[in-house]
Amino acid sequence: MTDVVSSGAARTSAAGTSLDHTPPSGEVTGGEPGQQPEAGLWGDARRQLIRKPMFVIPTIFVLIMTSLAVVPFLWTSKDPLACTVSGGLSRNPPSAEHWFGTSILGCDYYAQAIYGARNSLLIALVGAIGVVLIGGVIGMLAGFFGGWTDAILSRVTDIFLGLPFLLGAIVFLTVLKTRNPWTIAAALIILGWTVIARIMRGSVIAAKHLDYVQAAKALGASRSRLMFRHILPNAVAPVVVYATILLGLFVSAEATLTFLGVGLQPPSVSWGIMITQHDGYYHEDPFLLLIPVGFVVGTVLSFILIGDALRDALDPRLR
Amino acid sequence: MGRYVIRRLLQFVPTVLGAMFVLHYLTSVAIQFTGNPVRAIFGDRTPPQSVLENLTRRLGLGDPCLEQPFNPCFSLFGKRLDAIFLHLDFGTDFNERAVTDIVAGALPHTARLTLIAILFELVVGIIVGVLAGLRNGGFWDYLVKVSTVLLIAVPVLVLGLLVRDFVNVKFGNVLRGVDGMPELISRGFFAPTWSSNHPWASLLMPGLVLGALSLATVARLTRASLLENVRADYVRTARAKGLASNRVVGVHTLRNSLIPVVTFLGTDLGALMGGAVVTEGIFSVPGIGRQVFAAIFTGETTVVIGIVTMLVLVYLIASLAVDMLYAVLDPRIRYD
Amino acid sequence: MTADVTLDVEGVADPSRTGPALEVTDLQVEFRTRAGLAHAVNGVTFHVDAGETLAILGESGCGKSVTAQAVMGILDSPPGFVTGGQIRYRGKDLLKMSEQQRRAVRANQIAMIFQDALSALNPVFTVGFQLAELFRKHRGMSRAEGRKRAVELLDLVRIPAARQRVRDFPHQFSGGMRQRVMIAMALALDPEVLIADEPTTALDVTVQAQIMSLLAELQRERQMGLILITHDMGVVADVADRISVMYAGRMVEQAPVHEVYARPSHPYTKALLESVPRLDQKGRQLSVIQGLPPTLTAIPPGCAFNPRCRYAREECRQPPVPPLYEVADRHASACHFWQEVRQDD
Amino acid sequence: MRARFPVKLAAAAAATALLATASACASDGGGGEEPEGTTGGTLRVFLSEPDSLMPSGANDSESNQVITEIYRGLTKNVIEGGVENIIAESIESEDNITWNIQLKEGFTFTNGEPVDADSFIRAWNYAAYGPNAQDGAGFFERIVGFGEMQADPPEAEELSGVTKVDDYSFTVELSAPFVGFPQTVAYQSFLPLAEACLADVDACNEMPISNGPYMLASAWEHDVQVALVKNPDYIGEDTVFADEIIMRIFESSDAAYAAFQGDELDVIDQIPAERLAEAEAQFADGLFQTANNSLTYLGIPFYDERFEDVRIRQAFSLAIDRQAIIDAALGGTQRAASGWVSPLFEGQRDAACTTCEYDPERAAALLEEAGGWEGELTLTANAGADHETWMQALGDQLNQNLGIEYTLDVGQQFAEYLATLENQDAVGPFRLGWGPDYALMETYLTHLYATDQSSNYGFYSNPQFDDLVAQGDSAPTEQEAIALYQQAEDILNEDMVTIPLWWGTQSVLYNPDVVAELNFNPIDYEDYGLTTMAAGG
Repeated sequence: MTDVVSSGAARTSAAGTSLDHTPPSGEVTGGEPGQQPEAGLWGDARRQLIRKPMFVIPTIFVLIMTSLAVVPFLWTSKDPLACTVSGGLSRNPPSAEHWFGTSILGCDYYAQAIYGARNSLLIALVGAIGVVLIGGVIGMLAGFFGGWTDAILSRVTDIFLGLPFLLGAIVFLTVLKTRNPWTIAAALIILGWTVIARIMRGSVIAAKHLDYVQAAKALGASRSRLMFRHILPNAVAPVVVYATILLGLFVSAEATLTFLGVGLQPPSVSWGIMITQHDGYYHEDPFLLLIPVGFVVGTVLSFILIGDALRDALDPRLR
Repeated sequence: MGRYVIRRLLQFVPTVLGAMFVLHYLTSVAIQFTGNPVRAIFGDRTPPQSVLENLTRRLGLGDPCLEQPFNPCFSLFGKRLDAIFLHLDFGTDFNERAVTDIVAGALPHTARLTLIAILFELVVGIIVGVLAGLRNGGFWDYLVKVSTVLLIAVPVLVLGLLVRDFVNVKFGNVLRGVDGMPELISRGFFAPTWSSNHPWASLLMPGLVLGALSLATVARLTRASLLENVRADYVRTARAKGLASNRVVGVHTLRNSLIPVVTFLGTDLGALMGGAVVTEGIFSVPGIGRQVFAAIFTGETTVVIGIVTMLVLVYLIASLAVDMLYAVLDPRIRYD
Repeated sequence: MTADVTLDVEGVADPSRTGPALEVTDLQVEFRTRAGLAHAVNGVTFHVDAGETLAILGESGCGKSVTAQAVMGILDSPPGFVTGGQIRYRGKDLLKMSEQQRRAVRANQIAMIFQDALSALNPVFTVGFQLAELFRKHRGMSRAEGRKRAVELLDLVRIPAARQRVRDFPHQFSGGMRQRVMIAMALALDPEVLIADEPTTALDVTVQAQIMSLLAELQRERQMGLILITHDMGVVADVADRISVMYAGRMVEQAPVHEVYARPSHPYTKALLESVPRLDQKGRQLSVIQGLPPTLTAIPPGCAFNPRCRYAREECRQPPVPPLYEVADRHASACHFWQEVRQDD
Repeated sequence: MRARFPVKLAAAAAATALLATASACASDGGGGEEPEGTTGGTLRVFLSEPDSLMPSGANDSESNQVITEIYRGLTKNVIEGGVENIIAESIESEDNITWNIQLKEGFTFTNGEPVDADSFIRAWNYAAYGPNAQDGAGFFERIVGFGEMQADPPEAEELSGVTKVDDYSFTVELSAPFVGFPQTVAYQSFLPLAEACLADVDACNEMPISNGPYMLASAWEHDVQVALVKNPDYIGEDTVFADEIIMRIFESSDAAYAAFQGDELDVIDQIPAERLAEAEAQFADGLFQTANNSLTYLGIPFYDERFEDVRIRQAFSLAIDRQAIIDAALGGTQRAASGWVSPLFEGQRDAACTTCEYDPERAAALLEEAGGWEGELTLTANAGADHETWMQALGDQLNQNLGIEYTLDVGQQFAEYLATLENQDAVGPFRLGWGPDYALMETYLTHLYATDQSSNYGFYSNPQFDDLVAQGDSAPTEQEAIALYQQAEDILNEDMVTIPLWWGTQSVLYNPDVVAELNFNPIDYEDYGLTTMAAGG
């Protein structure tokens, strides 16, 4: 009894049903499996993504926001902190002079929105990177070594997962004396790494049992080689997707923490501070609330859409 | 199954103790660096030293380790564990109200709020998710996708304020002006803030706001997992069996698609209870969120440790319950 | 087989079960995907009579399963669309029916067995529920009646302790038992045509034989038309009456089973046969078919097999596609050079 | 939020005109003008969660609002300023040291116990006793024997300066002369307590055994409400109006304002500053505005030598455009301060401060004369009380007018903040506020500026000031005392001891269908019992 398809790449029967009616689009299985399985995956994803408006538009938006954060002076020549309440400059409506009007303290609201991007995005970025590094390492170790390492790390993960995010972050931030983007990011990292750790652990355990990893192991690959060359590349896609969404959620978290009084403090400039200082005025001057909320919502929305698109592109099951 | 549950319950012990220690340490460090929080009770007026000292001691913050930066205060932690586990004494807040009383007073409100939020996110989230999943790529799908992402993106404080001021106050006032409008609606469902006259009805709007974020997640999860399952072989089998399409979706696809939703709910329960701070504040719901929130700032460590530990426990029990439910939903999973 | 044979008596007695039960004419199916338009089925024609077994043979991706799904009306749509041809059951074109009418045909008149019973059975319901569901929804029976029928069906496919096992979930059965459940499900409403899509591929060799003989036996008893979709030449030889060989969405050869083995008239069929190890030719090297089957988005012009064909000439690389030549009685081949193929041995 | 600086301080009228229109004096019953409005009905008012309903157990304004209605003491603060006797028949002294107190008979607690000399003495001893750690203990420090009760271990359990004469009279001996004693005893720490209350303090806190015109209808529902009904056995002559006062507890004034808009409250005495303009427009016929007695000031760390030169301090004060900050960042809810005593107090003068007017040129000139400013300036305020925004505006002005670069330190919670100030760790001007304890202008002076006083966070010391205040305390009459206190205030001006920023104003919204007239006094804020009800309301 022999499979008539004796030449070419063997397709596993598990995938048979889906491959049966989905025409193969570019051969991804060639070459040495396990060496660079994701090169095809990522390359494929990229080709697919650049054609999707739900990916391209948010990406452009995020790039613009990033440029606000990196080179705000290209966007405005005004100083966001040159404020005065004297002379009726408080809460002016948008005008040619002040595109977004002025804040309650008479600051140029446009300049504040531009410069506010830096702190908001910095917190999100540092937070997300930290979460990926810490959560990634812990999840990787727990998944890879298993046994006692896993038991202990999983309990530690449970502890931090059980702490309510917002309350935990508030406790942590009240302990810290200084409030700057770094400490706020630290709070987000300490409370946020657990989910990544779980995702990573799950992916690593799944990858550990993949045939080619077993094969590499049988061929005597070293632990570190197994981990970094064979397992990590497989586990990285879901982490990237989640981290992208986290970027968005962290932008939102900055606003919430600042609103609750444990975030950034004036005279720093951030979207969260803008919202906090003006949330009570939205009946009289809605633009004071809507402008910073618009920036936050736009950014969060963009990151989530990018994350969604990445997931669709990277998940072979959904192709 | 029994052994599995016992093993999981045993695992709770290190987790709960660990969480308590983290909280104990953080709050101790806070006191070590910021000074005796009891002092703030007296406001601008400096109290007689003896009064301050006596009160500090009575509130359990007299341990000298609280004056040594980074001292982990193990003996104080021991005393706290002893009081809590051997004498069921969770301490008091600065007004010397027992933490157990505070929880007993506040928890029912938060529990109701959470229940409403969960029901809302479940019912609406799943319906919307199914709708979007079945119309994959269509108008409804995009509408659901964009609106759920929007719900996630709008900070809850903004959403809460808008709902309160426009729906509950403005629209509610219109209803309150209508003759013959039942109070349950005009002063219950549309009460401007939580009202003790309608303890359930006036939690509806706060519950919807609280559930909105998770609603979006439930809808997205349902949609994604439905899309995944709709292509499953057994769904094709169901169609080959000549079953009507709503039975194919409602029975054969949905049951499987709910598994990730259930998993999410487990983690969400704890998050909702702990995340209700903002919602409870906006709608003045006397729940535990605002108790902890106030306690953090005033340095009422016993309240923080007591309530947050309880939330951790709720989270753990919920995740255990979810795992059991998981086994019910997916017979392939067996715990032993 | 139990004595309680209420299930099949009516089937056997049905005088209408003669002549072609199912006729598929010039069926065309395409997939509209991001990678482009894929022509999965390009004018497939076949028929199956009551009590007859037709084997559709071909490699993975040649369109066999798509054809089966198109007949059942369970193509995932989008991306799959039937763009032409007719599927006639007892003369009525299924493609012209409403979805509701077609639903009534499924399981009642035409049923299907899937390759991987583990994934084809819903993991979260008991097999009893999944069997009883058919009786409840198509016959309006109560849960209890449905359950009783389910037990009878499990008995019919010789699952031991059927009364207990109806309460089990699919994953609690062995592979062979699971496939028996699958067969029971297909036979439940006593269909006239049964499509079996690679019913034994996922099974151990010993189990494969049991399942095939069970299937053959039930088919004989009930005078069903059986369409056996497979890539396994070995299975075909034992049970099939006729064979249709498919390649890249087309029929390339159709003939009674002995004809095919004796005188394959298409280079592809011939290559397939040569790749099967045979006891009588022990020691001879097995030949393999060079190259890969074509991508359905880019089927080569002319004969689709030409890049892999040792008989291929310039003519084969140009349109039109070779028609089915009548090479003998009830034997057709879509090769310009069928004579050469038949002579060459 | 507990124990913050009481923002909801007393309210009465800033100007006499306001006083006349906005307040109805209900206390003198029969004679003169009948108060507008009627009695009866239910009044639903805003409350934040009180710390305690034990009179000496709290010093927050929320607790005071409830306690004011359910307890009555020797004297009571009244709208016009000053106090009137309630349970005291008389409080008299020859030398301002020994005070003889005669009580009226017939007052009872809600459990039937009589309100007699013992009920006061037991309450005061309880409050002052160190190990009881009562929030209000500090108010007894002027009484002989207080120190002994604070020693560790305590040397006495009772105030040796308080002596019972008979069932309805007792004497109090002070450690130094103090003319303001009758005003002081209006404070809640001096209220009498029933024996049964002290037998079970926790129960008495949840369901007080009180002696006032109102009592709790049911036990305190924490975070939900305190429901008051009229006490049928109350015999005092001070009339109260509403039959029922429901004090609904809200977490924030923002939420309470929503409830008011949605007709869930009849009175709200705290309107979020940001919503004030909107409220003024929407509820014009139910808005009551008046000055209140809070004073917000910028403290000067006298231990920081950069502030040694008085011209620097004056320059800072002159560089601040108080009105602009109030309008922009505080929703117009404050009134620019021009002195150290609230306008509602007898003896206050509008121009007590001569360098509180905005004058950037003079500010810059003074700074230059004093040698300019070097380095960065840190402005400090406590966290969590919305001080960040206006502090930023203030910093902007110093920057603009004096060219001083500033940073804000607004991250410390109140306890830590006070510790910083007490430990002389402040590195620049710091925000503080003050509210009066009793109806005498001295309440703004001694505690804040006298040498080594507990709330003298700037560590200012001027013997001349100390002396003038002491002279005032022992003056034979209140009028003479006030003249001396005013001289003391002039010293503060010369030394520019702190930078007064603004006096509070109170904006109260009420539903005119329910409420006829509100009633405020400078110390106890809104006295809801004295709020008259609209006919048919």
